Amino acid sequence: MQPLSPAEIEAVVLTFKVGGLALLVALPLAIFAAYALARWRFPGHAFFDAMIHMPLVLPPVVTGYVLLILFGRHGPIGGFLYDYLGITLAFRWTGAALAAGVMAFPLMVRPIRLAIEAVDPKLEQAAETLGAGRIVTFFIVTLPLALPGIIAAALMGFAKAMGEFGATITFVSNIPGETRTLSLALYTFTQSPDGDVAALRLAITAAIIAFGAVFASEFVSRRLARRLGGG
Amino acid sequence: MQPLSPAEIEAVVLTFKVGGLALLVALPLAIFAAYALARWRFPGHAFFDAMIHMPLVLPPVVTGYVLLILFGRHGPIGGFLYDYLGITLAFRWTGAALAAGVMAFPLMVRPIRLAIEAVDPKLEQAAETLGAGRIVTFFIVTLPLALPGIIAAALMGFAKAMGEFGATITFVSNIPGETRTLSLALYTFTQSPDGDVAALRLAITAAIIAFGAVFASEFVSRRLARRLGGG
Amino acid sequence: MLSVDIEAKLGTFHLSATFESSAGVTALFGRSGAGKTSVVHMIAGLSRPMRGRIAVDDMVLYDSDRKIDLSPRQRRIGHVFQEARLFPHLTVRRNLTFSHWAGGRTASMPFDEVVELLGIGKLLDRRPAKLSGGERQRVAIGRALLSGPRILLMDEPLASLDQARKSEILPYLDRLRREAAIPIVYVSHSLEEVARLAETLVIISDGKVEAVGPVGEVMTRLDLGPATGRQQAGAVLDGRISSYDEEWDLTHIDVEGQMIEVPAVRAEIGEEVRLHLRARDIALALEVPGGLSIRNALPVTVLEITHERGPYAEVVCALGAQRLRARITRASLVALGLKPGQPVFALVKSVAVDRPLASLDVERDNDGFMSR
Amino acid sequence: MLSVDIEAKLGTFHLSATFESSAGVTALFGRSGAGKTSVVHMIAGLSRPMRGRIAVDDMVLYDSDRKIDLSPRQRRIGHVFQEARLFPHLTVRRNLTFSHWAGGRTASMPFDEVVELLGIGKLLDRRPAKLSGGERQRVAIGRALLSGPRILLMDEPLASLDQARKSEILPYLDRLRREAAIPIVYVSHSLEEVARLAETLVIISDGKVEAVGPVGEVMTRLDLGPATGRQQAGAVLDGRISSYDEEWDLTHIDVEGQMIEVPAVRAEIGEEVRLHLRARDIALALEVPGGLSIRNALPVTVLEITHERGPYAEVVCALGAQRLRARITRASLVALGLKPGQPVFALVKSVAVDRPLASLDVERDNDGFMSR
Amino acid sequence: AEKLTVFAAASMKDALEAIGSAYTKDNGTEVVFSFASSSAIARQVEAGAPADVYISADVKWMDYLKKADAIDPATVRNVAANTLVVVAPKADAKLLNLTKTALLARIGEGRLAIGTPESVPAGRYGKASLTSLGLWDAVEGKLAPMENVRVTLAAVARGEAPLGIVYGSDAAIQPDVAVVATFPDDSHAPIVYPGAVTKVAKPGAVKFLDYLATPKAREIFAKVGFQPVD
Ligand SMILES: Nc1ncnc2c1ncn2[C@@H]1O[C@H](COP(=O)(O)OP(=O)(O)OP(=O)(O)O)[C@@H](O)[C@H]1O
Ligand SMILES: Nc1ncnc2c1ncn2[C@@H]1O[C@H](COP(=O)(O)OP(=O)(O)OP(=O)(O)O)[C@@H](O)[C@H]1O
Ligand code: MOO
Ligand SMILES: [Mg+2]
Ligand SMILES: [Mg+2]
Repeated sequence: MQPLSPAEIEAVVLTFKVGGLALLVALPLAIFAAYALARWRFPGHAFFDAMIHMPLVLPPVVTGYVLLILFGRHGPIGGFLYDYLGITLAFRWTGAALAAGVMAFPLMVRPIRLAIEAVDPKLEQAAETLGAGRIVTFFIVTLPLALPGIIAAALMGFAKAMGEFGATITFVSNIPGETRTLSLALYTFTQSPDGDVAALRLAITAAIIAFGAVFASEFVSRRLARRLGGG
Repeated sequence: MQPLSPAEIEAVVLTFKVGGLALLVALPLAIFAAYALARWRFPGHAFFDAMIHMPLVLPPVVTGYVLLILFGRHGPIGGFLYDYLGITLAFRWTGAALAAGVMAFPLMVRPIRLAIEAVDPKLEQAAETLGAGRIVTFFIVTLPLALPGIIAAALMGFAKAMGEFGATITFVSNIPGETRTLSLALYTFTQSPDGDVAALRLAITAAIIAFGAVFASEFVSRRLARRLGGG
Repeated sequence: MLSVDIEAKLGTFHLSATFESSAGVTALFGRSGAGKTSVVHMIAGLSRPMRGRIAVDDMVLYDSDRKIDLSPRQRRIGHVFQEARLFPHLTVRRNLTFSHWAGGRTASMPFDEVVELLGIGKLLDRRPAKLSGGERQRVAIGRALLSGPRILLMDEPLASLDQARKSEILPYLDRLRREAAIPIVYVSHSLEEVARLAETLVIISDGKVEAVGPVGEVMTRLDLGPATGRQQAGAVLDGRISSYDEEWDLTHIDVEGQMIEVPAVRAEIGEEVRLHLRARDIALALEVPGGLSIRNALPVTVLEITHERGPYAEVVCALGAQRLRARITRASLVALGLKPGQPVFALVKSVAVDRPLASLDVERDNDGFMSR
Repeated sequence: MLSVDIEAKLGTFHLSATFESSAGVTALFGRSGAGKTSVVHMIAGLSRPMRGRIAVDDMVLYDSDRKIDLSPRQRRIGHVFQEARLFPHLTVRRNLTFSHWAGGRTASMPFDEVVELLGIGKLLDRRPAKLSGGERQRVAIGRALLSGPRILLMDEPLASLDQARKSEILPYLDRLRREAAIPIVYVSHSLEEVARLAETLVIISDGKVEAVGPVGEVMTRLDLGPATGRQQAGAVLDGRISSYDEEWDLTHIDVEGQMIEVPAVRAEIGEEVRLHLRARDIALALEVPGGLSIRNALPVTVLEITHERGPYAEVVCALGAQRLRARITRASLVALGLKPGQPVFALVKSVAVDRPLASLDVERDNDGFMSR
Repeated sequence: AEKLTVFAAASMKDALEAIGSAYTKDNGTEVVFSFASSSAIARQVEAGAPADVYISADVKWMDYLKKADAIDPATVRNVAANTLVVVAPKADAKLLNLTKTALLARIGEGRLAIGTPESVPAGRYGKASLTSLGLWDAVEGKLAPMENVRVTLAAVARGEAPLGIVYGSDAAIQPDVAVVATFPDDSHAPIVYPGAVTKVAKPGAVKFLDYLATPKAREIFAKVGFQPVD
């Protein structure tokens, strides 16, 4: 099998950029959403929860269309971003990151929410008694204790960002060097009958990256677990 | 907006069948895999973990191809199933359920694994001391305590099964009444310029179903939480 | 001054507790499930009463009428929870200093002193998971002590500690109360601890306050037998350090003009102190016996005698204005022919006198938290 | 017969414990962090020693040489954990009967009796989360008792219980030991509990066994001061019920030919019993004093005198073949002029004698678990 | 130099990429392609995608963009045409008569793979041809509608479907299938691939569109199975 072509290497690099940006933006939001769902009772709680699941429920292509309508340069949000902030997302790698982030979002909220729900509120109470405010308590008690869930979420989010295809190709198209991630490049190869070898090569590349990510997350998780288990 | 057409109602019913079967088969397997990953150390642990993430990492269409190759009537597994058990999966709704289950699998394993890891092993020890065997302990201690994670997993799995499109259409085609789920019907409408209204109608239908699923899972989760919180 | 007047409903359990304690240590005493922890949680602001009022001196922590409900943080309470509640992801050191780095508070006690007192120096860099039960509890005590609290709530803090450790911590708590003038609410099953430490004793039974008052008074009340526990019932005497006998390492304490000899006490001459005498540790004699290792023989007058079921009788005696309680067999009672009004001698083995700890001159603590 | 010989390393903590206890209740006594829970966990099979051997009679639970390591389930041990470990998703009732419906075991004690003893009847349909600390502990005790155990491991089971409840449970445990012949390993910080219950006392200090032997012997050893706790040190006397005085509700116990009068005991005449006398509850007199509520005056001989630092002296006396320990002030010691070999009288307030519980005639338990 | 971006139907990938490199060699202008389904790229062009040229596999989407005023109507032209064929696995290359009995016999227990008639152009043409040949009613229940032509092809190549309806261009480059029948040209609307220059195109875009009609480009189209257009 041949080594990766420059275009393919470009796709790999782009995938990391897209996945990285998607995580960077979506993870904090997912943590916030998960915390809100886990610890607060507010009107529209279940509605909010259901909305978060939408990208999972709808075919990715539909999500991509919705993004295109909202974030396209003529869309309500995209227009605003462009007119006032000069930001264009459509057909840019940042848009690919947005699509990846949106698609990964429901996958990230759940594990984090479960992990936060598993944090004993009695410890948060104890922190408050000791003078820590709500926000400080969140950062030094809740968050560190929910870390296994956050790591799991980051891993799932990154994996999904790597594999995301339908929403991405629909929202930001399949432009080499800009939005053609590993997943789109792989898809593109499957579109020609003689692309199988190249497709396989990219699939293996994707698998290797995923293995790396899983190993890294397991490593971190175990270190954390060892800490909590004493030692 | 028009009410759903009979074909669309058929797609909704099919979606429940496919999602239901996918859950029925995949959930127990996901619980098993999650338990193995959470509680056992075995060679190939991380490899197994990474493999589970593959459907997330690869574009769904690729997963669909792989399923087609493996489970098609001439594929190694599909051939066996057909020759010895008379089971055909390709182009059948059961195959759609397989695709949905495979795609949902990584989403289900994680929450369950987190929930199992959050169960205090000291309680399992206590159960053992009291004479309960490993398997009994799993069913009456670990599993009930991990229930919030299992419910979350079931919800995510069902949502993904509803939204799954790429792997399904590739593996089992888009046969009305057999494999054309809500998601595929919705996708099909988006592919023609005049299908927007119908697509929107189906998207709303999907959203309503998802809302129902979220409400149901929240309801069950809260009842569980109230129990564990005493009362 | 701590004043509590609350009503609450927890599941099917009704809690209705009203008590005031003038200063120092208030002990909550009662059987398991009586409602002690519930009261403590409400003082700490961790659960909310249905109605009522909780105040420490002028500071109202909770008032359902005036819609006041300070957050646990605002209450600045050092809380030793019944179940430790250590932060599992932090080292013991970070747990101990939590209120400093996370809560921005300043400890009023030196870190090293607390660590030394609790014997947790070797644990500082470990995490809580594998600590032994008692180690965990000690860290929890340390964390509360180091949180610069205005009030200290201690929910059975010494339950899983050994006697030796207890005897080290108790005097320290007492010093704390005196020197830092921090009011302490102390939940305990042990009358011995209570007697050594508390000013005010609140007996809680089945969600209700069964008795409240100065420790000495409440402890000698005969009607409280079952709640306080037969074996431990006793009395508390207030006295004043009279002299110190260096040769024998003994201190003489003047109680109502009578001298009681106790092991040396680190207290100044003239200082007021507290003695705890368990009823079972006191014998009665018709005359001062000789050739006996018991050297404390106090002339008292029999006040009241209870004939209980079983072999025992309880005899309450007056020592001046104060009261003593002796538990003797009915057989002895009859053999000695004791009757109310009769003068007898109460024999107290000097070594059976609890080391007096609590100074009563609270007036010198004048920073606003005590009013007696 | 329980025989333990283990070595383990937990983090930086070295544990090396070797002891044998012939039958009945074995008390593990030691300061917080000494290694008691670690030993108990290894007996239960919840953690594995580095090397060693653990056996109950003929049944080897663990043997590193012979590569035997029974699972916790096979060991059939009723374990009361230091931290309750109740199943949070099950009602109290389901928790109590867990070993029956989940473990397929048959309880050897009636459910209602255990529930009644522990006073948890009202909690049966609740879940553990909101139980009070003591309630949780009682349910944990109940769960272990109802698990039809071959051995009972109890890790500070009574630590957060009130005195009254303790006095109800202790005799029950004793009955259990006698009637069901179940060996009990009992971890406690309270010498009082230990003395009332245990046959064999194992003192653990810093991961090592400091002393092991019959309770009476170990408790009178003067060199164990710090570990056993000054305040609680004492002695144990074995005697035989001699007669019962119905009028005064007293029992006379024959100890080495001397009569000791104690509150009535539910035991048959002729039965062997155990008395616990704390050193601080014993006074010494040169002659039998009259007109005194203390009625037990035992003629003893001074054996050994320790001058401690501080005000105290410890005097070990022989009562026939058995030993008594008295703690008196140095001042008294000199005033009475006590010397080794001198005959004196040991005064024991009858009410200060712990109610004797432990019968020693284990030979009648002949089902294979005791061999004495 | 300047760079052209072409949004094109995924089914033209091989041909267009070859033509693109030839164009770069000849003119020095780099051409990049974004391949996706005709519908996706059409909506993207409508949303203002930075595409210079749009090439659809479906006249309908070109009309859609005309209406949306996203392309220059004057530049619309057909860049290639195609035939519609029936393929079977290589191992079963016996020619097929397009009659009801022959078709049903050949499908047997299996299914006829076809692009989803409602959404995939190849499927729509296939349905039209089958209808005009009077075969539709007989096979309607035996279809395996696929997401796109490549999947259809793969299903046949792997023997999952005994027959499939695909373009002649697809059949030409998949060695594991054999063409067993060709639908008559008049049984379906002309299969053409319209191209146009978008409203945001750079000046050089028309030149590329023109290039697609040069002999060099036609040769490449023909090599991968497309038909020339006039
Ligand atoms: N939320 C609740 N719902 C139902 N019952 C409750 C709730 N909270 C507490 N109780 C009950 O109220 C009673 C008092 O509980 P609390 O924890 O205050 O007791 P406690 O005096 O601290 O006992 P212990 O000495 O055993 O710790 C207990 O019987 C407990 O089961
Ligand atoms: N896994 C471990 N790693 C490091 N230290 C440990 C570990 N397990 C126990 N220890 C230490 O070993 C010592 C003995 O612990 P153990 O729980 O047996 O004490 P204990 O006698 O039961 O004390 P307590 O009365 O406080 O419950 C403690 O100092 C504890 O911190
Ligand atoms: O299910 Mo997709 O549309 O192939 O990402
Ligand atoms: Mg409590
Ligand atoms: Mg312990």
